[in-house]
Amino acid sequence: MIATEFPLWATLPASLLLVIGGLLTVIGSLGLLRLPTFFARMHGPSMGNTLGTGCVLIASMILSSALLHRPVAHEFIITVFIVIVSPVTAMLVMRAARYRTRVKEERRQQGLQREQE
Amino acid sequence: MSLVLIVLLPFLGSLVAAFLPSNARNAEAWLAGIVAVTCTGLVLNLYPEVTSGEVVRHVIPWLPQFGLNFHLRMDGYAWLFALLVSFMGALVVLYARYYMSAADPVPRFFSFLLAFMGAMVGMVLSGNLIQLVVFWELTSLTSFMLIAYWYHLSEARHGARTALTVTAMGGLCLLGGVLMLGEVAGGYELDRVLAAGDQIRAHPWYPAILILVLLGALTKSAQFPFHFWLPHAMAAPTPVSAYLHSATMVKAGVFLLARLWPVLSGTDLWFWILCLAGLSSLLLGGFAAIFQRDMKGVLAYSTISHLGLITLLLGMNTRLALVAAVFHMMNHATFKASLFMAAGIVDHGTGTRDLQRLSGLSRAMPITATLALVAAAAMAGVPLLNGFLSKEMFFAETMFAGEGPAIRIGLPAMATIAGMFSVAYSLRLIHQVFFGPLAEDLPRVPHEPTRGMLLPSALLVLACLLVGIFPGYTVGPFLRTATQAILGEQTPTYSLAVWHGLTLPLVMSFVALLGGFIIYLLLYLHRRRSHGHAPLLNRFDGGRTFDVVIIRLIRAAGLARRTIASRRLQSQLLMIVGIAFVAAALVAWSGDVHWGAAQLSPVDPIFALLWVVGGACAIGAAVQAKYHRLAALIMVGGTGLITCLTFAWFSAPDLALTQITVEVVTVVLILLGLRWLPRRIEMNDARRQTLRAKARRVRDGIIAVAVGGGMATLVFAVLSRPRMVDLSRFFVEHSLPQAGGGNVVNVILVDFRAFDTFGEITVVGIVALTVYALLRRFRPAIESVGLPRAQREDGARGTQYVPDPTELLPQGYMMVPAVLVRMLLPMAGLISVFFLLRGHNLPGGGFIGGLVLATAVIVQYMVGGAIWVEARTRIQPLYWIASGLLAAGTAGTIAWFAGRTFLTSLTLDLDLPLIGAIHLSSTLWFDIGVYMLVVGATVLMLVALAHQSLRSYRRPGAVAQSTDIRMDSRVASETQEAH
Amino acid sequence: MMPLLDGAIWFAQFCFALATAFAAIRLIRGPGAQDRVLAFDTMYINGMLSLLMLGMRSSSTAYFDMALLIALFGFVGTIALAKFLLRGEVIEP
Amino acid sequence: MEIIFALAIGVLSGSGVWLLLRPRTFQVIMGLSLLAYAINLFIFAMGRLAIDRAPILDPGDVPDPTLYADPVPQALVLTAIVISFATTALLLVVILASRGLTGTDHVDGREGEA
Amino acid sequence: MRRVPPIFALVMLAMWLLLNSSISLAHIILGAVISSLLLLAAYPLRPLQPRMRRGPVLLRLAFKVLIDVIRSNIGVARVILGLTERGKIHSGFMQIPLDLRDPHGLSVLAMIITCTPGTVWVELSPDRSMLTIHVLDLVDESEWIERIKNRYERALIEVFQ
Amino acid sequence: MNPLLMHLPVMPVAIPLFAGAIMLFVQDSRRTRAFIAVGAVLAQLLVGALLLYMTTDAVLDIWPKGIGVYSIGKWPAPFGIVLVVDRLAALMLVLTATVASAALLYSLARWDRVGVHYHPLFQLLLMGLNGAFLTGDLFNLFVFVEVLLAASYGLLLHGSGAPRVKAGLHYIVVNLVASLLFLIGVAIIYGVAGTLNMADLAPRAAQLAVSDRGLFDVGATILGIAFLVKAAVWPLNFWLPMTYSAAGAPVAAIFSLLTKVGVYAIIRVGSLLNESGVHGPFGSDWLFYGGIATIAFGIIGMLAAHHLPRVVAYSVIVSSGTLLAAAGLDLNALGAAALFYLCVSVLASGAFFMLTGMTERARTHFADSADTAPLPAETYGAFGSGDSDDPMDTEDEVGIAIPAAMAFLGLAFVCCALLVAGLPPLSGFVSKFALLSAAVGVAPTAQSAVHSWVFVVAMLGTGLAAIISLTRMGMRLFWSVMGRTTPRLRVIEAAPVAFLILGCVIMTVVAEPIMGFMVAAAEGLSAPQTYIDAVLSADTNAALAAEAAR
Ligand code: NA
Ligand code: NA
Repeated sequence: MIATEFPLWATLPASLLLVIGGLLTVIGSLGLLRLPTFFARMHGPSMGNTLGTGCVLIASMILSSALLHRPVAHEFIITVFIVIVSPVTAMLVMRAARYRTRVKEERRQQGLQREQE
Repeated sequence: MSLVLIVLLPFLGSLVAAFLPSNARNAEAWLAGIVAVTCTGLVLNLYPEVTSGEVVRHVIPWLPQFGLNFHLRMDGYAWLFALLVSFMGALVVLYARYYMSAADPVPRFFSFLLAFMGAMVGMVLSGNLIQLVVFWELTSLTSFMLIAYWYHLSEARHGARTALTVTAMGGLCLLGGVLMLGEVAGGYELDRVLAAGDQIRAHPWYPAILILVLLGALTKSAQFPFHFWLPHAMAAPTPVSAYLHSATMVKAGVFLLARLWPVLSGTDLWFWILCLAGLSSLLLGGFAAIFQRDMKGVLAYSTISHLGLITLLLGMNTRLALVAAVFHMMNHATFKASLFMAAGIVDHGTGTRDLQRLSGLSRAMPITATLALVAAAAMAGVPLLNGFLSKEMFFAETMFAGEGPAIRIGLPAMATIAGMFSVAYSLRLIHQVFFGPLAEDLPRVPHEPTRGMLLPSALLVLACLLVGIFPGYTVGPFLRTATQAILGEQTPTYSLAVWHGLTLPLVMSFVALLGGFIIYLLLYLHRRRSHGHAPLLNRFDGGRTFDVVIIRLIRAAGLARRTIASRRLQSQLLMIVGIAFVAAALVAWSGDVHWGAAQLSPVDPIFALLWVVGGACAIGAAVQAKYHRLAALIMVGGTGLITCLTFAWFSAPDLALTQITVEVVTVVLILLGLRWLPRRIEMNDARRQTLRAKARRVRDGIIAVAVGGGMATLVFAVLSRPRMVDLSRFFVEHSLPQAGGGNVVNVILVDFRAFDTFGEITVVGIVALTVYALLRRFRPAIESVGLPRAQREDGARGTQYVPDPTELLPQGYMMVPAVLVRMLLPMAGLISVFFLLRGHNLPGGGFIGGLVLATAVIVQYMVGGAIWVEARTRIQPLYWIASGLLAAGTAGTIAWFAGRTFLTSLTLDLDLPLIGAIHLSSTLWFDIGVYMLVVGATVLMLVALAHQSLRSYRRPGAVAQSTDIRMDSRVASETQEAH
Repeated sequence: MMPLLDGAIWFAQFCFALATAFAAIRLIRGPGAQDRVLAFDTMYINGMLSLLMLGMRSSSTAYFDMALLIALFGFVGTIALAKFLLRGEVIEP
Repeated sequence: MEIIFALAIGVLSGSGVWLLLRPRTFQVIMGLSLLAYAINLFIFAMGRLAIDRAPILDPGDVPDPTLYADPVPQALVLTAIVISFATTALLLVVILASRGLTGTDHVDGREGEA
Repeated sequence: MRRVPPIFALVMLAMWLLLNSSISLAHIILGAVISSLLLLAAYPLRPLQPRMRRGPVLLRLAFKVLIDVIRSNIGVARVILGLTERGKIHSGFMQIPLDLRDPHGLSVLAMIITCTPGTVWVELSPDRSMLTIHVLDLVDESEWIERIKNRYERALIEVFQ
Repeated sequence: MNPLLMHLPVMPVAIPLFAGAIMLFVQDSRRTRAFIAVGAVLAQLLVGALLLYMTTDAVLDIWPKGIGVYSIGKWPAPFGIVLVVDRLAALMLVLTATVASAALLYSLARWDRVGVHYHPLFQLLLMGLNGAFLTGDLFNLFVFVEVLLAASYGLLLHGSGAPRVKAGLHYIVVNLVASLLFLIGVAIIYGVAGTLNMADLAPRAAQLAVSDRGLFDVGATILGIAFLVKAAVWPLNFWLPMTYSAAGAPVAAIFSLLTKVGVYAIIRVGSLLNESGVHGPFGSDWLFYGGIATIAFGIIGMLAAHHLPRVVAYSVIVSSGTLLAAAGLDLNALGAAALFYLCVSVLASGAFFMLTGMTERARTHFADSADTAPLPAETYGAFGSGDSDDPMDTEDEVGIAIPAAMAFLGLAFVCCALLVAGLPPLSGFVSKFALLSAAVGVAPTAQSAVHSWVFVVAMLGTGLAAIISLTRMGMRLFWSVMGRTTPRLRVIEAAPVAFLILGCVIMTVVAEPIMGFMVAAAEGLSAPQTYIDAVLSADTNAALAAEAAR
């Protein structure tokens, strides 16, 4: 599969990080399915966002550096972007969800009132 | 040369006439008269040549590739007709000068009259059958205009239309026939065709040729069953009727039949068709003429009858009959034109042409009465007038027309009966108009017309008399020249004498005279008050049938249009998809498409899993798109992501990059649009439950599955075949050394096939301009004009929220996102420049870079709001687009200055101190053009959509009042000032 | 030692594909629009990780750019969707 | 892999065609989007499938075309993606205009049968 | 006069060099030119510039956050996989009073909270004094308040205010 | 070669591009925009004429075989994109520029002001058209077709309003689907034959393995269907009448060229594929059947239509059908006539659409006479209602003097009607005659003599239908009882119509050299080896070798 030979110092930590990253991410996404409410589900994917991605990026840095025989760190930019960007998404999605559940609840209660009258 | 003049002069005259002032009655008449007289003179001048048997010609090459030359050819027969047309034209012009009212806009009249004359002469002189058809159709067109001269009258319009439709249809048939004739004869030249008679008659196409040519001739000559247009054409001004509908145009059909007589005649088919058509016209026309109320109606039906007589003669397949036919053509022209003129004089003098109202006019207008009497007598076939002579010949010919008792006895009998009709209607015409007590209640007081109006009629009557009394001296030589031109050596001997002894034809003539008198007497006694319709025939009104046919045709066409075409988009798409599928399937099936033999790669379960996701998203989108648009959009986005991964998987990084950026922008774009598509409420729609709706869904489902299967099959068929490497070999080999780029895909885009990219960015630019233009006139759906429900319900930024361009950060929940997203802007800019600059060697390029920058700008709009952003910066997307196009264009043209072709890449290697070697290429300039255009176009489209919200902001609560928005930041600055 | 790295890469990639599938299930099932938006965002992140894995598999740095773009712009779609849910329009006046 | 690729295109085009034949404008635009994916993958497939062979050359590489994925279909797909992006944008705006002017989101501008 | 914090320009330049994986002079010059042009062009849309002091504090904070992220990842994984002792989790909203007012500081706090699985930033009151967060495994509110105020907010106030 | 002459083939693309781009910078000055637009169009006309001249035998020293090949970039033919100027392409360029200059001038009267960006879109449409006619590459053809379609969307929607938007929606969706088919076809052809160059396609298709033939044919078929949608063949043309009648008059006029792009592509690709023995849908019986069905549909539509723009739109369908049927019958024999017909029909429908713009205004001027007239002419007599027993009605037998404006409109209408119906004396008849003559000529030799006769009957039928329909329309427009106010006729609107009609007149008068050119162009189509050789052996190969040597 991989044409290039990597030195051991790169292979071992990279493999470990990849396995951890993969597991964290898949567990996080599993949370999307398993957790009961939307607000609880919000927490699942952030596992993949943070540590999962971090592991993979570090693994990538190690492997690229080994490949090119010099330190490669451009994966760091991805980390920066993810860190900057994820609060924006989280805040807006959260707020939208709050608004929608509130409205839904209000409607439900209006409906109940109307039924009572 | 004079031949050309004869044809050309009338057309020139027509052109001049059209530009004369509308009240220049005299100038017009002088012009037309001079033209007609000159033509007559020119024709007469050619008599010596023609009578010696010579054929005068003039050939101008025109379309030799198709054997088509402008060929004027005058032999004796053509000469006779040319004379008829031009001389009669001169008389009619004189007559018309006095007939047309001073208030009539005569330029149009004389212009078309002259054009008609030219067309008629051209037709007669055509030495080429196609050219003949051209002039033939021209006579139809000019006669259409002349009939409709008084187009404010509904009969005029209707009559003109009927005439045109029938005769033009005949003309088309004639064209078809002539084309076949030319094919068989090996050319369209009349001489060639005339020489190929035997060949043509023996050819298997002969019946078709004959029928087509006869359709042309019979419609033009108003023969049964196409006769009906002629009476309707009487709505034309009387000079027109006299000229076209008696003397010239209706003769075109029989003229042609005689012209082609040596080629087409002599067969049974010819005999039967022409005899039946001619006889029917002869009898029916005569019969119907008896009962008309309108003077011109009588004359029109009489014309049908007389033309029937000529047709019948032509159909008899004997040479003497042909001579008689040609003779009667001349005679009929003289007396009928004269009668029309008389009818016009009566109409003019009294204000009516109604036979029942008119009476005793011989007291008021004796000269007219005399002239009409003589002409009518000629029409009735009274001895010592020209009509008598040709009718005598006709009677004689009927007896030898064919074998068998039915024909031998029947035909003469019929001819005699027709003669009776002729006598009867002539008698009626004269008696009811000119005899009896003078009518009192006429619209005008009857009076004799001016001499100018009488003169033409008088000349014609004189001709009737002269020919009738001295046929051998007057018409004899001309007739001989004419018939010799047709029959050549085989011209029969005949004698033109008033007295041939007491022959059977003479007896028939007298029987006809007597019988006609009796018929009129009976009619006069019993049916004084005619309704203008002939008994028995009333139900078979050709004109009405024609109208019904036309209307039925139009209705049927409407019905057919609705049946075979749909204006529904779904049907159209179904057609396209279905036909493409069926056609491809048929070809595949007949071409035996099967899998190739290339080795397949092993399945990777991860990839399979990804496409389970992608497929599920696609199907989910298909299911949800009607009521849950947002869900469908998200699912389509999911499919797009998987597509992007697939590109990346199979070694297409540029594609993956482009796909993902386009994907994001598309989602934003459609979301911007969803704001203006009001929600669809899912309800238990009864219409969805009907059997038809269900059937349709099943059908569409089957089609969808079939198309999907077909596409999969095609893809697999290709994938299982070995790859074609020729093109990629060239690109891979030349990419680095000669184009200077390592990323072959990008090199293809900006160098090898830069022209594609050139077009592609133009498309993007065009679309942006269109979107912008369309949104300027955007009228949103009423339900969506107000603030979105979410904003009304969510108190955080209430309905009265006013964006403040001076505030540094948005208040409330948007504050933190604004801080972060604004921080991202320069970084995104950096990334976009990065992609732009490195595209040539690694994935990237102007398009991706441009989309990155555009997206970064759009996100600023999302967090800051349109007004805030535009108050702080002026983005001029249009200029970006224009600059992008110009940059790409100049990158192309710059090569010209190096003597290279468009879009050839030029490179410049600089070695700068400190920095080192710098490699500049015109492809980078090109890519910068792409970049700028994409930035401009994307921003323009998205922002133009976003700007639609300004209307609800500017008029909170207002409904559908705003009509226009302005694009640039002027809006923002205005609102800024307003606060 | 190569099989180890190969296996790790394959495993991680499989995990990301599976995670994508989980997200897709949530995307299709809903029930709320917010669930779909969240799932969409998750799919993008997982997609980015998959791309990085492809890059590692082929020892190519070309895939890094795609991951970069998703990191930078994957969120744009999400916040547009969220804003649409929240405000009824993506770009307000 | 080929069979999965083919099936993927089949599913995309099937869903796209189904949506294309629906009466609502939004369904049509979604259908066209799906079809565009399908067609892009289709064109791409004409260069056959190649893993780890991105057509990106380094100066030292042997320019052997069989070592690289076919770049031609990739370039064609790029053009096609861009064009379909542009036309989707235009269609969207026309759909909005049509909804506003006709009062319905039916593709024919008037409510037909379901 | 427009003033862009030099630190931001340096970040941009670093990013450019990272992207191009090169520290050649040509790239430094090019990167500097492009970065400054972009920063100038983007300035109108970024009217509020951060004021930062005491960079090292930020580094220490980053290290602390990294530890917290790893810990909470494990915690959330256990919750998802159903490995918690209680079996049923109890998640909910809670409010934290804040002293931090600077938008950039608040942004960094938002990043931290978002990046830590188990907590989500929900809402900041309009006067920026009260933060609502959602916690997946909400056992003891005061513990969370303590953690955010002491571990994160204090350092952020030091840097940004 | 003279450098100006050398770059001439790319000018028809470059000029409108630059004109369009520059116009975007001068948004405020309508005058400047108009000036640039007119200049650009005239320049294109000039360039087109020069190119046409260069393809003729008159100047053998420039392009030896009358085929100019211009490579874009320095890449030789099967690899790079080349522009090929043969007689057919040059003819289409001149035709485009002619109609465009008329339409542009016409639109300056008022039509360009009902929306924004008319002129840039117009120029870019021309760029698309010219590029489509010039390119020698299948995918590049797709791109330029997209350019012209995109611009046509913009121009169709120019001015907005419900009818245009409704029609535009259908038009866009249909064309998007057709474009997808186009892409599928091109892709399969590339996947199987490995080339995109049209000239290169012919030899490659001929050399295909038998097992690949079927798949190639599928690709060619799908491509052909895409072309047929653009060429508006029945039943893929339901969008056309609505679209063309909804567009503004000058836009519709220029649209009359668009269907011809589809026809052009079919003829071009068909000619090359025929050489290889692979037909697909090109040059086959199915093309003929489609053409005949299209003619029939056009006839029905013309008869059924109640508005003049629709009638003209259906006449465009008829002309498309005629061309396809002619191509399907026997392109070698009918080619010259078909090309002549193509030119005439484009000029005629262009003039007619523009005329429609003026008469529609006249109609409103005359208080909607046609609609409020008590009885349409065609009902006269049929149901006894309009038929008067008394022929001596005291209606005024004094004619109506026609104002000059109406006279012009009427005359122009008659000319257009004659052209469309193929009646003498204008070139409509010449083209129809040439087609019929050729069709009759092949009847005895072709194995499908029936086809010839069907074609002849269809052609004659179109003439009849046009007469019936257009007299109805003309009488409604010009002869209804109407007020005596005269519509204001603007020279800038009248002149273009007259210009196009004059073009048709010229084609009648000097038919010989024009037909000679058509014959040569058709010969080029029936013997495409010259084209193939010219493209594949263009001296760009030498240029590349020189480049490599440096
Ligand atoms: Na968190
Ligand atoms: Na978190």
